[in-house]
Amino acid sequence: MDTEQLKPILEALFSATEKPLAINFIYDLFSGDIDQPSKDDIRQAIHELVEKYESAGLELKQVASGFRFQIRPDYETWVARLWDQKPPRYSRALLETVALIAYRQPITRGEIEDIRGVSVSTNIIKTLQEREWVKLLGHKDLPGKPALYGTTKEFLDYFNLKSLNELPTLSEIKDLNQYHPELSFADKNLN
Amino acid sequence: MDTEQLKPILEALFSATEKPLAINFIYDLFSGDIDQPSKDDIRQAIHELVEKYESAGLELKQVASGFRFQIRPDYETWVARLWDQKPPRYSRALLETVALIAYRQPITRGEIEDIRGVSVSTNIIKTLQEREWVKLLGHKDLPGKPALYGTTKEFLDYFNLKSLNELPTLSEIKDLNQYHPELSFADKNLN
Amino acid sequence: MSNDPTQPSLIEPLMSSSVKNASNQSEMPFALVQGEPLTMIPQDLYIPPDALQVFLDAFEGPLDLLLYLIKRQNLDVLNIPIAMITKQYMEYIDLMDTMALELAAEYLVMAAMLAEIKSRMLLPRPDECSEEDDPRAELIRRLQEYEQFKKAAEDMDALDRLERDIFLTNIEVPNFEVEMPLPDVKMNDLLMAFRDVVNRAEQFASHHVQREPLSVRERMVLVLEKLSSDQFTSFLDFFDVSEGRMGVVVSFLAILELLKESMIELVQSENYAPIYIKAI
Repeated sequence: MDTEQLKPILEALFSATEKPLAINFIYDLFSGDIDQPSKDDIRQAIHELVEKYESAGLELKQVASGFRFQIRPDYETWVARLWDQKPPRYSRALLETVALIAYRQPITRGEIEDIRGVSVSTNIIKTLQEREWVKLLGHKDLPGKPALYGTTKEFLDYFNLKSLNELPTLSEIKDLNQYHPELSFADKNLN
Repeated sequence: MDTEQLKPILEALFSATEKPLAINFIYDLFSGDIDQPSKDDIRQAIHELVEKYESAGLELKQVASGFRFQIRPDYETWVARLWDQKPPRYSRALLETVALIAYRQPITRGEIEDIRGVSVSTNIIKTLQEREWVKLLGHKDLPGKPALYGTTKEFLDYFNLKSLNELPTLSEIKDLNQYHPELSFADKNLN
Repeated sequence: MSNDPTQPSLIEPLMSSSVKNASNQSEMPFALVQGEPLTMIPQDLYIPPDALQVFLDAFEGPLDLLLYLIKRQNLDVLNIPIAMITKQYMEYIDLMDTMALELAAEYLVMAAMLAEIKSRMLLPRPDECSEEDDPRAELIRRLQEYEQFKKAAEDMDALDRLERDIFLTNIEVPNFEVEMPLPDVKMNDLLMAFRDVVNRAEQFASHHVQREPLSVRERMVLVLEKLSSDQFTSFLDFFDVSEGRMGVVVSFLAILELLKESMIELVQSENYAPIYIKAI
């Protein structure tokens, strides 16, 4: 099967499901066929499709678990008019928790609490696990064997990312050495 | 707005919903916009899109109530394989939600959220309504007049029950062991 | 308590020093007070007492409150005038205490930590002190680390994401011979899901899932189904004598329960007149 035959089949597959499809998964779909395409053929066809949709209202996008058709964010305004429901909003507590898990995984709940300075509610962890953004990675060898959490591919898929590397880089912590004790100790506000 | 600007917006709209969109409906979506396209512009853009997708795996097709994207039937074989490979499953959240609706109906979404301790996504309710397991019963006299949900006859039929009374009581469920062949308790394939 | 703006400010002494820094505050997220958006935390104005809880809720904890106080003064985290910040922090804590707001223990721990740092800074220091000796170092480290992740959470919130910026395609699958299968659910899975959710709810106390017999629940649903919201249905229509005494009792309990839960309205024009039921 050549790329030209493969492309419409892939378009049909991507249109039929919301789940991202990985190259390996697509390859397996053709297994047993006499004219089974190679993984390279599939890769090439996908590459051409990505280009084909470059100026369309939908795009073929690579996220963590594979490729999927999605509506280009530029057209979100019009699409939103089709529905009256508001998108879900996430609390700062939830976002800070998931940010810590994403950047510091594997991390325990206690470590999250240390950095945030407040306790993390069970509901937040549960919501994150239910959304399949966060999973249990194991347990830390400490008294009480605290659970270690990490983010999932679904988390990356949700935020339209291919890998954790695509997360915005953490803002730099200013080096404590930049700080001159003699200046700050001149602080006369002690009263 | 010219046809070239209109086309990707229409692609986005048609990809976002399975419902056929009529020209008048699309025209109304733009009402209030400074550069609202005319119905003829919309018709022209749709015409060009139909041509654009002529050899693709999906087609822009006119049906009785308007136009919609649909998968081209030629690719049925492959799409069917997709479903064989990925049998769909319901999430834990959905099962808990439908169980609560069954046992506590009439119940509001807020009450389900209170008991579950996490928010219930609109998609879950939508999926349950589309499956015809859950229906809207009315509204509660509270601010916002929240919707009251209950299960349907189809729900009872699916689970082979004559009435809700045939559902085991909570204390019976709690006493149940792992093994209970007639209720297929050996089955652990979810969760 | 009233929201009268002419009432003297409770926290004016605390706030007045920072009026000039108002512009520096604009990007800080805030909250909703009774549905009305408060785009920024009041700087020099009176905070209505019933907004104080919201004010406190706007912070993700003591580190967040401290960062806010520092930013509001346009200060560098690296160079906190500890005495001033401690004083402001303690004023907030006192105020919240006076208002009898439930104050998380973390806020009090922070207050103790600030007091300790302040007391240590009051002690004479040796001439050549290394930065490790600065009692503020640990606090600064924690503030910086928290600020870093606070920013990371904001950045993450700004990413394009599903349901808000990106929508997945939903394309019709025409009448293929092979229909998309619907997920199969076993009765057991449903029962276990119910058991688990009830067990969990009980662990967190306060909610117990009531146990009216399902026959009453089912009858409640039937009553609702029979009602249409713009019409009145006679009370008597809900009783079927052929169901016997039990059936009548179940109907009666269902109607009482619906009434208690504000799911229906009962109407009677005068004593002994017919009773009607109406949907909400």
